[in-house]
Amino acid sequence: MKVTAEELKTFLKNVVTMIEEQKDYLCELDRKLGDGDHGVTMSIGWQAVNEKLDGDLKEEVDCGKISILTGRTFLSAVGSSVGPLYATGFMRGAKAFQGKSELKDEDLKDFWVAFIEGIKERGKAEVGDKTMIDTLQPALESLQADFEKSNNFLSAFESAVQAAEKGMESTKDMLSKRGRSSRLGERSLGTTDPGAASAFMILNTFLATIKSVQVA
Amino acid sequence: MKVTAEELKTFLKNVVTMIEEQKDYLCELDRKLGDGDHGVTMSIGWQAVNEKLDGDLKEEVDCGKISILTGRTFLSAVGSSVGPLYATGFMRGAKAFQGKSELKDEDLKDFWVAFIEGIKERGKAEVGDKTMIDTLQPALESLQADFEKSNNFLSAFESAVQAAEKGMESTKDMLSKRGRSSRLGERSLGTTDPGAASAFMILNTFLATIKSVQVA
Amino acid sequence: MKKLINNPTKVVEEMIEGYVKAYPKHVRQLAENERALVTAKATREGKVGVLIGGGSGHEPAFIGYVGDGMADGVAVGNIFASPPPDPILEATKAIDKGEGVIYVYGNYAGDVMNFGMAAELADLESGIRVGSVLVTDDVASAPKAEKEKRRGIAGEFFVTKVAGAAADKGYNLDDVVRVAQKANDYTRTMGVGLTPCSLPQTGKPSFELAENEMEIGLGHHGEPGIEKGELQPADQVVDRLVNDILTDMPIDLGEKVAVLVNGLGSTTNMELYIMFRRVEQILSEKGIEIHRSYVGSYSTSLEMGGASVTITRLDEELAAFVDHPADCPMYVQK
Amino acid sequence: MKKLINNPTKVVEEMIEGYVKAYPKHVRQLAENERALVTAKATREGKVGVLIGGGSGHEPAFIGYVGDGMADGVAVGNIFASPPPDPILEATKAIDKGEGVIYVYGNYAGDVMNFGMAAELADLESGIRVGSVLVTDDVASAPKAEKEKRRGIAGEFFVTKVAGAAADKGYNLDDVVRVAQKANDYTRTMGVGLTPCSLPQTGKPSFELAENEMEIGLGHHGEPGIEKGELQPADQVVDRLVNDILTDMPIDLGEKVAVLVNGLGSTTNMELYIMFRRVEQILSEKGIEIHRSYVGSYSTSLEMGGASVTITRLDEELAAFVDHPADCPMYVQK
Ligand SMILES: Nc1ncnc2c1ncn2[C@@H]1O[C@H](COP(=O)(O)OP(=O)(O)O)[C@@H](O)[C@H]1O
Ligand SMILES: Nc1ncnc2c1ncn2[C@@H]1O[C@H](COP(=O)(O)OP(=O)(O)O)[C@@H](O)[C@H]1O
Ligand SMILES: [Mg+2]
Ligand SMILES: [Mg+2]
Ligand SMILES: [Mg+2]
Ligand SMILES: [Mg+2]
Repeated sequence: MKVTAEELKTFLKNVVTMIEEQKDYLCELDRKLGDGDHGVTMSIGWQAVNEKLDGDLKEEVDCGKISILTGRTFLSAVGSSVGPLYATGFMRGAKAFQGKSELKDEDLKDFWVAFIEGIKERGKAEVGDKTMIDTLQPALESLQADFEKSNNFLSAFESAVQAAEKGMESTKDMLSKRGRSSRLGERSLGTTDPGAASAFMILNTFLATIKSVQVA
Repeated sequence: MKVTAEELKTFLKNVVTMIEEQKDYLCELDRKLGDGDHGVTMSIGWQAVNEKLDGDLKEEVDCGKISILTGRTFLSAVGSSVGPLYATGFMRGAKAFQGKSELKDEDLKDFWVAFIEGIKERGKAEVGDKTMIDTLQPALESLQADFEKSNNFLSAFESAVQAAEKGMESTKDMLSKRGRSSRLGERSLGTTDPGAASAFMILNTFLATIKSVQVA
Repeated sequence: MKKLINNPTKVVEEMIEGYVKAYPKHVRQLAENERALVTAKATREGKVGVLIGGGSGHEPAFIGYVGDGMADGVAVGNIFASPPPDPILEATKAIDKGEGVIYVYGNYAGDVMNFGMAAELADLESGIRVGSVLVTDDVASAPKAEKEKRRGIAGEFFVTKVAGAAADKGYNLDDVVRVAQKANDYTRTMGVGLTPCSLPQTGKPSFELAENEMEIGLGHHGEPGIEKGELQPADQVVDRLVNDILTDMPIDLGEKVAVLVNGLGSTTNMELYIMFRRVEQILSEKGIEIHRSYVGSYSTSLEMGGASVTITRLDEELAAFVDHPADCPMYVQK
Repeated sequence: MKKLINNPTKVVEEMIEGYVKAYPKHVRQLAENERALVTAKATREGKVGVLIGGGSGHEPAFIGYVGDGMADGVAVGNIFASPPPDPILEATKAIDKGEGVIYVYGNYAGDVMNFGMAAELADLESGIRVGSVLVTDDVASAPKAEKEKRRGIAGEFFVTKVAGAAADKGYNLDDVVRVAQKANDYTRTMGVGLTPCSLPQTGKPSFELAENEMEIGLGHHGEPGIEKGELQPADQVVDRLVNDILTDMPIDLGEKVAVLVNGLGSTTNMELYIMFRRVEQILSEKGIEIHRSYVGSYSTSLEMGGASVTITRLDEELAAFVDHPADCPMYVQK
């Protein structure tokens, strides 16, 4: 498959829209587990990205630059926990896109692998800590394994998103160990981790975007 | 009629009980017109008087001293607007009781005249200002006129209390001009002035006390 | 409403106890009357004494303003109720150094009577000369034609500051009274209420406002204001408050002022700074110079939500007093 | 919940604007980054820079603590969200005088990552030496065995004060870090929540508690605590909080401490003094000497209702730092 710079920007725009829709839900999850701002933070960050998409990035065709600026913009706008995490994701992923205005299967796979590895390195959380890593690590493993066999990004990413969803859902039954809710104990049970949810939503939005692009 | 020092103290005790019962109602009125504390203030003041009645005043038979100490105790406990007002009432009234352990019609009349004149002097409010003066001034006038004719305190005080009640009720239709609610304008209409209410209650409690004493 | 208290009838006593224990180097309670507090260091010989006071529930006012450069003593009333004459009188005696004492307090029926009685007694019993300045900064509490009927609210901070600074600089009683009176005459406040407070003894909200309502001119004790309306953005609220102030007390281009944006209790510093931002915009547009700003909860109404804007015109004399340092438990200025 | 604001997404910008206009002699905004504020006077040559920061909504923390004897700069995040590396980095560059900069901030995942990235960049890009002290005073936020995981809450005031005083006294970076770290190690806080706050953007209460409930150990951003229970009288609440502190950090008879009774937003000074009264009773019963007390809203959670008690053990070195004067817009000490 091929993803153009324009389509990459469509993906980012779709995340912007999706986050506005999910903002309240993400805050709701964070109110139960943390300080209640995850939806707000994501919204502030993605709105800033949106401005860049309509501004500095309007004519940009280098996918690497698009990804780097997305990360930097997001980070500058929000800080917070997810600022460094998602920003590191986009900035590390950017290396796979550097100088490219069209992305092939391999590039896309490399992007997401670097994206997730970057977040892991930045946050140092582990599976089971009840963070976005519970979404991202299974996705990473599935993506790598599938792609190795199939060399087909779309199908590999499709199963990665399924693995991500399962990972996200597994956070419901976990005790918090990282971040603001680590002392919650039993009371953290039953609620999905907000970062695990937003991470799934981002992956899922990417999938939906490339699928619709594929069809069109 | 005769009122003994013991009966004077019964009156004061009855006020203590009555105020506890009316506390919430008096606060309610004051919330609508002022700062909402009139019942609380009256309660604090009369509880302090109650302690004196059970303490320093236990054996006291000089009605003048009882009245003075009631006024001073009330004032020391509450300050506020009603502290100086009621305290001045009791302290001025005390002159009519000085050295007496039994009070005759004339003494009782003189007491209430001095009580009310004292409050008027202290507060400098006028009829129509929507204060306790709207209760007290009609009571004063009725008491003086009736007593002049009948020389009978009980009957004269009975009509005075009726006049007081009418006066109290008239405050409902008045605009506030004094104290905390003077800028309320139209919004002060419809609510009885809390001080007008408590003043009526005190007069009425005195009437009830001397009546029950009379019967016994 | 939930409160971290013990016995609702003992809140003032326990507050004072905690306060005195927290700042033993600053304040002490008089043996003669537990509701009278004075500075821990004795008032300087030759200095006019400055006495403040009023009902409790306005903290930092009034107990928080005893200290160098501010008041020498304070009489503490029950919640929202003037103190009786006794503590006022005892504090007066304790701080008088033969130069007389100035009383600075808000113009409420109760305070007028109680401080008035105390002043009389101070003169009669101890021959202490007392001057009084009644604070009347609340524009909303009476029309301009009846200015002397107005209540005192947050602006009392500036009147106290001026009296305290003048006394500290060695002014005599007449002059301290003169400058404090001038400070009062040059001070206007307009407030807005959003959410009620409740007295510990009743637990009942002092007033009711719908979730989208505000009340302009609401009193410092929850006394109803002059106008209920829909809650507006901060800038519009400030425009209204400042406009009312400037209509009542015109200020010329080039004049200097002090500004206090005061929180009533539960309104956050964030909101107060957002409000101050607008006050500054308006004044600088009009060419009025803000000489010094105060933003914070300087005079509260328990946990009431809302805020007020106070503007004091400053001539050279008043400006110097506003800049005078102070060292009180709840307010320090270098 | 009703708030006096304009645009909910602009509250932090407008707050900063108001703040800088209110105290132009104290603070200035950096041209390089509007979320970076530094002292208006340049940091003294040869002095270690002190940088603080974190999410907004805790005012006076953190912006209020920039000034003489405290911090030289502050990086301001969104509400309850760590600032990104940029403002931290810009403030670092602005306050570094070649002696290095100490970062004092609360131990939250976000702050750790953002301040960590900024420290790396400061070193890489400008060769500035950065030392960091992460505040971990909240006893409720992790068991003693995992002390290093604890959050920073009100106790950050003392750690900042010690760092600021040490830097002001000319200590070098290693020593400033050493004493600030000691201050953190000697500091414990326990809090109680009564009523929620709400983010301007959502307007939703951060948590729910019944009219008769309180929550022990509730976090500074409304993070759920360790125990919900029926609201108790202030003395019992304080007994619990102080007991948890002293169990975690035993203090010997004769030791000196500093105490902070901190209001979370809408809790009144009256309540805080009632609480302080009890803290003082407990400590004096145990023969622990309160060297200095702080009572007030030093670190808030917007308009949250509740309070915390912080105790810092003081050796001679720390006691001198606590006594060191300070002059910040929202905190002055003589
Ligand atoms: N160290 C970490 N590694 C990975 N994810 C983390 C880490 N710390 C926090 N998170 C994620 O961040 C989310 C919270 O984000 P957000 O609410 O925006 O930030 P904050 O916690 O600063 O308020 C959590 O739900 C969790 O998934
Ligand atoms: N100058 C005055 N003369 C007579 N009565 C007054 C005067 N001022 C106030 N009052 C009375 O005091 C009442 C209020 O008392 P209270 O609520 O106890 O005191 P405060 O107004 O100080 O809160 C009013 O309802 C009014 O009747
Ligand atoms: Mg969060
Ligand atoms: Mg009243
Ligand atoms: Mg009152
Ligand atoms: Mg946050």
